[in-house]
Amino acid sequence: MAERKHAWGPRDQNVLIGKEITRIDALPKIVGSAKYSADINSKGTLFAKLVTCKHAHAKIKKIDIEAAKKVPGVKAVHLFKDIDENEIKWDGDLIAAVAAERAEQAADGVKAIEATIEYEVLEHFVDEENLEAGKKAERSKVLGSASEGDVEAAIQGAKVVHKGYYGIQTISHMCLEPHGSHCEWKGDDLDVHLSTQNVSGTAGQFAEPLGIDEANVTITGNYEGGGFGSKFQADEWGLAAAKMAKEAGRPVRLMLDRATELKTAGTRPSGFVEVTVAADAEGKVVAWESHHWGTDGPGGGGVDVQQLPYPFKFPNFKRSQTGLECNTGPNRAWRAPPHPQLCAMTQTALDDLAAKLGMNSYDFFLKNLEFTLNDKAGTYAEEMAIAAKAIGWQEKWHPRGEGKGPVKRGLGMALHRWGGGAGPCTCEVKVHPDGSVETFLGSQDIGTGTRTIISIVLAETFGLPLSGVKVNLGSSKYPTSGASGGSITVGGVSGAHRRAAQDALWTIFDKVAEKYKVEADGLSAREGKIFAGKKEVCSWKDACRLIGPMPLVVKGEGPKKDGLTADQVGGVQMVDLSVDTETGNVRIHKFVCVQDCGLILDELTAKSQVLGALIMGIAYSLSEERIMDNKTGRYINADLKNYKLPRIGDVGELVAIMHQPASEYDRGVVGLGEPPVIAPGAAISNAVANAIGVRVPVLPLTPKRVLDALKKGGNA
Amino acid sequence: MPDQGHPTREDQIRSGSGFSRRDFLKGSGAAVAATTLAQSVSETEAAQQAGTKVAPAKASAVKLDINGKAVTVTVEPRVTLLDVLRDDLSLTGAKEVCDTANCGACTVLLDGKAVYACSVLAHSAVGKKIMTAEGLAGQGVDAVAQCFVKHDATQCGYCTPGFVVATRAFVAAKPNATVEDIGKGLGGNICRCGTYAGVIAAALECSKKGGK
Amino acid sequence: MSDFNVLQPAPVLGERCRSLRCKGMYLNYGLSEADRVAGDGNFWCSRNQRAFGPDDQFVGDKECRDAGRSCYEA
Amino acid sequence: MSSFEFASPRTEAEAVELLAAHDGQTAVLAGGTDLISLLKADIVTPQRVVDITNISSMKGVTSVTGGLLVGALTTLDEILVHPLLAGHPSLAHVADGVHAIQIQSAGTLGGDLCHLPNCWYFRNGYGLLGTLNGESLPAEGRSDFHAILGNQGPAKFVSASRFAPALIALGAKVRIVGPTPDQVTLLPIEYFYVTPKSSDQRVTVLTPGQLVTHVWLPEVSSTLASATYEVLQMEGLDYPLASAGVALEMNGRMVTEARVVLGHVAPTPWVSHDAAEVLKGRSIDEATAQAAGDAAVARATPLAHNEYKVQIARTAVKRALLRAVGQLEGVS
Repeated sequence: MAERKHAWGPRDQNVLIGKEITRIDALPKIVGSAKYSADINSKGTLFAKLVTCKHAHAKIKKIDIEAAKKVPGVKAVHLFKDIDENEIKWDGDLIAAVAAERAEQAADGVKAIEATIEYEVLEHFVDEENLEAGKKAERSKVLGSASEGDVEAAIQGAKVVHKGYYGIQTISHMCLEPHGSHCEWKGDDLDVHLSTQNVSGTAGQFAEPLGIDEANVTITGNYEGGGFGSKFQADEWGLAAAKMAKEAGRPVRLMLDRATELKTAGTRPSGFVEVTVAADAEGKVVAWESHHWGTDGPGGGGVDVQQLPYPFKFPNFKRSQTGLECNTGPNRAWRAPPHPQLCAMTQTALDDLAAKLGMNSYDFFLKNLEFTLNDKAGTYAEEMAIAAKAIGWQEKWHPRGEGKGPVKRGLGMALHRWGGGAGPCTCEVKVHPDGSVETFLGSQDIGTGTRTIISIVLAETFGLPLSGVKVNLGSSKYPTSGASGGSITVGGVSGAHRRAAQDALWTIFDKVAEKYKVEADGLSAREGKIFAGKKEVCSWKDACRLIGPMPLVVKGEGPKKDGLTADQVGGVQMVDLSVDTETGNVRIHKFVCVQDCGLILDELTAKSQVLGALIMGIAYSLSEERIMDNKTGRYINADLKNYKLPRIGDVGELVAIMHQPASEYDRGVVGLGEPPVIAPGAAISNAVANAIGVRVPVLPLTPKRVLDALKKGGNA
Repeated sequence: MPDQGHPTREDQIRSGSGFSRRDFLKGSGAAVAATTLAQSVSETEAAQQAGTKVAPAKASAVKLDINGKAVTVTVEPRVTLLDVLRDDLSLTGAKEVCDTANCGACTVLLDGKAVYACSVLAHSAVGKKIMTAEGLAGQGVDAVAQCFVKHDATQCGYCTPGFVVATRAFVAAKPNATVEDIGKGLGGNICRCGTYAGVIAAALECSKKGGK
Repeated sequence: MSDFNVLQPAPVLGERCRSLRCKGMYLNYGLSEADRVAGDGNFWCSRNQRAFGPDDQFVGDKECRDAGRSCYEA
Repeated sequence: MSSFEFASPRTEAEAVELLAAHDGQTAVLAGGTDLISLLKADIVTPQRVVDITNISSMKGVTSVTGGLLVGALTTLDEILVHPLLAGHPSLAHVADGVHAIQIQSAGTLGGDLCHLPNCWYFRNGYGLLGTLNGESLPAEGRSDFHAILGNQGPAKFVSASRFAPALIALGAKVRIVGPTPDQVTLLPIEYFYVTPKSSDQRVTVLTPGQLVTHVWLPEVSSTLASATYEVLQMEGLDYPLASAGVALEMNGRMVTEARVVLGHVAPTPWVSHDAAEVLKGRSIDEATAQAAGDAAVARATPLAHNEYKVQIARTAVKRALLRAVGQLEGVS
């Protein structure tokens, strides 16, 4: 027998893989029948609301949670803080929770508690962009420095030296389904519907602090309304729901309110930088020097700058960082951490250097591709050419600030990289004797199409229609699979399922070979049938009957170094936009992303990932930011009126070009969720600089920042 | 306030000065006419007066027409239609996201018009036909829903039912809509994952077909 | 499969507290050091599920290797 | 949200009677797009909410001697397409700028006129003037979206109404009934708004128990040109950074009378006599529109974080004027 090796089939023979397949769970979401954790409403469910602090830094001197218990309908109360020990460290920090028969009764309970609280208000610091103020307030700490080569000498010998200031503000994850859970005790067992990216990893996080066995906890997460890196943990409010459910002897649903979601459930750290960057006469960068600051919240850290300048390694560099400890909510991983900030703090400065050199940005970036990491220079060059054609770079590009009238047009570009290797996954594939197929795994579909791509892999492997396979995920009782973060899910689950399905198929082939007296090696499964070469041997159902009375169960695991999956992706983005210099408004006309990501399982959902990332990029580039008020210390725009997200009319024409030459297909599957969200900040900022001739230093580029920069003037 | 080219309101009212008396706009005699009209309106009303029941500040029964079915819930006047749908009736297609009439995730149809259910009191919805995302699916799969599937206009899906209901109302009101029309009409819905490109494609197709 | 351009070797620190958690632990479990695919600097305490430990001090990779903390457990 | 009684009357008189109860501790509910949020935040805490949406006399647009009577319950989508309002394009410009069918179908003209300020300090519980320990928060904190004109007193918020600038420019009046059903007032809309000097004062002249029932619009001549221009950051649902409503009486290409009213720049809609003065006797072109815009903001006194709004207000005036005479091109 020939060696049986796990592999993807030849590209031209795929029936489903690489085609535009609509997602299999679209309809339940569309008609509202898909149940999210926030929708769980089992009989007797109590609804919980939170008491949160409206001071940025305080001690609770007095609180009476019993006050809530006198309110009609209130069944359980939870205190988050040990009032003798715990300080309030940011606006929105949790104090207590109240569960009641009805939501409005819980709100009454919250008010009853609030009326009893006495605070000792302490001094706060929230001015994250202001390094000097941070030092003065003794809220700064030196986080370290690194260097290589001789920066001073390189700068001295350079043709052009550019010094600039750049920054990117803190944003919140702003998951539309807030963090939270529905907790229900059944005897000693705790059932948790959790809005999570980590179905397999959260049972223990409930069990340990609750003092129960992990085996008694079931986490269910069938649908999740957004996570973006912020939903890996049980969270203190998850424990509160479980405890209140125990106290009341009733199920409790506790989802964060919108303001608390923004303030407490995750932010992306801010980054500000002073850069000196130098190039030789050819336009090659010879030296980079930078000092960074910003905040990740109360920890006093900041953006992880180890990969700066991004994604380059220039011959000489030096960088240092100071962290600011702020009375702001803690950070959490945000889609592609920390690449978006690094890209925005690097490729803006490089583009300014290009302008100073008098070079077309395209030529400048092309010239410096040799310094990019991970051997991707060749791919970047191909992608730049494709993107330039799609956006009309050479026809439309002009030196900075040229253009008549109040509305000025500009082009900008940036590039990015990401790992995206396969994450750990175990699945159990069952082929039933009637030919039906299902799989079980403790993974989750966070909106990326996990169910769909698993279906594609199984159906393609078994030669079945998508309707012939069933995917069971979203329970911690299923085989353990990794959390969905870092773009590792698609590689993890597709590799494990291909392995399991091929193993199952080979078992079935052996039985078919024996029964029908054909060579097992020559068999293939397609169109619901088994073929020997081009000759039909039997139907899929006939073949599965040979399994016997019990299902064939095959375990799939990964990742493995068998070529099914790989890592390292890159991409290039170019944007064409207008800046209204009389209002400061930026309007996107066209935004092109050329993206490589190995073998693409579903072209439709892959493109959706890219398009969605561009929109999320437009959000943090143009409008979305946390606004901290120094006076009150509060996150003053923690609502959807003032935390401005792009609407459907704000995004312009978006173009996702999946760069998938044979060399990419042959690499195997690589994750895609994060990478395309990295470059928009720099690309958009560069396009604005190209349009108006002035660098707007800090993202997002709101009308205020654009007009302030125009007023200040100067050359970028 | 010192005069900044803007007399204080009190002064204007007291003296009757200000530009309102300038008659460059037609209708210098309008004040009289409108006063007459004002009286006639209130006289008509006086004739119509009928006793209106005041619902007390505690739970009372309200009968609602939801997706073609009559439903009675017992709730306080302060309870929103969204909370009734989600918490009392487990009709969770409408989602609570902003809770302040900004994001559209709770969009339902009220007498055929798209509204934010978070900003409608359940007591106000009496006598109106309420249609939720679940209701759209009632008579076979809705054309708008099919277009959303086709164009992959959903990712995490949390904004999706609200977007679908809003799109249903939009295409009914705006056949042959342009991308610009969509930007204006559907600007009341927020998607965080970034499905706008799919929604635009879906809305364009549905609108071309007149929402059929 | 190094994902990072690690230019600044991390100083050798003590052993992590057993209650320290981060996202990477749920992404990289079971993988060898060389196979790690993603991680981050977002930490929490498994005992109270907060960014501050039972001693009300910050939870972090450096902070939670300090055996002197009252809540530290090897 | 605290508990309250609820009533849904059929007539104006009934509504006014219902509103008079509880010493006027009552609230008027129309489209709900602002009030319900205020109730949820306990910023407004009435003992009774009166839902006026079933009062048929307050709906629709009717022609009356000397002008038009627009019911306070007329929704934005009706304003956008109503044939009787075709001569008032400045109103359709406003309705068209509200990029959300949900607000267009639920939001009413009366609701817009009575919309409370969007000031984030007010909405976060620091009172209408936004104070903490007696200090003005907008003065010392984040004033990004606050007033640049009329902000020398304690009020720093901006008037939230989107229709008021256009209506004031058109010479519209508001019809107010109450506190008893026989008390009817017709008030020019510029007098409807007041700048509170203390936190217990209001943003309009409405007293407890009063109801805005209609807006009266004077008949327009064929030589009147009107327009509104709102500067919106987002293409979708968003409140303007600044706006301008203008009405111009034209003699050929010459402006004989002008009214220029700015929105979202001061605690009340801001009538700019300075801008109007610049326009009188001139024809509208880029230069005169720019000059009027300059004049409108010449006395601006921006706060720490909102100097940019001076430029935005200037642009709103300029573009409203150009739009009124059909010369607004090349900008969205």
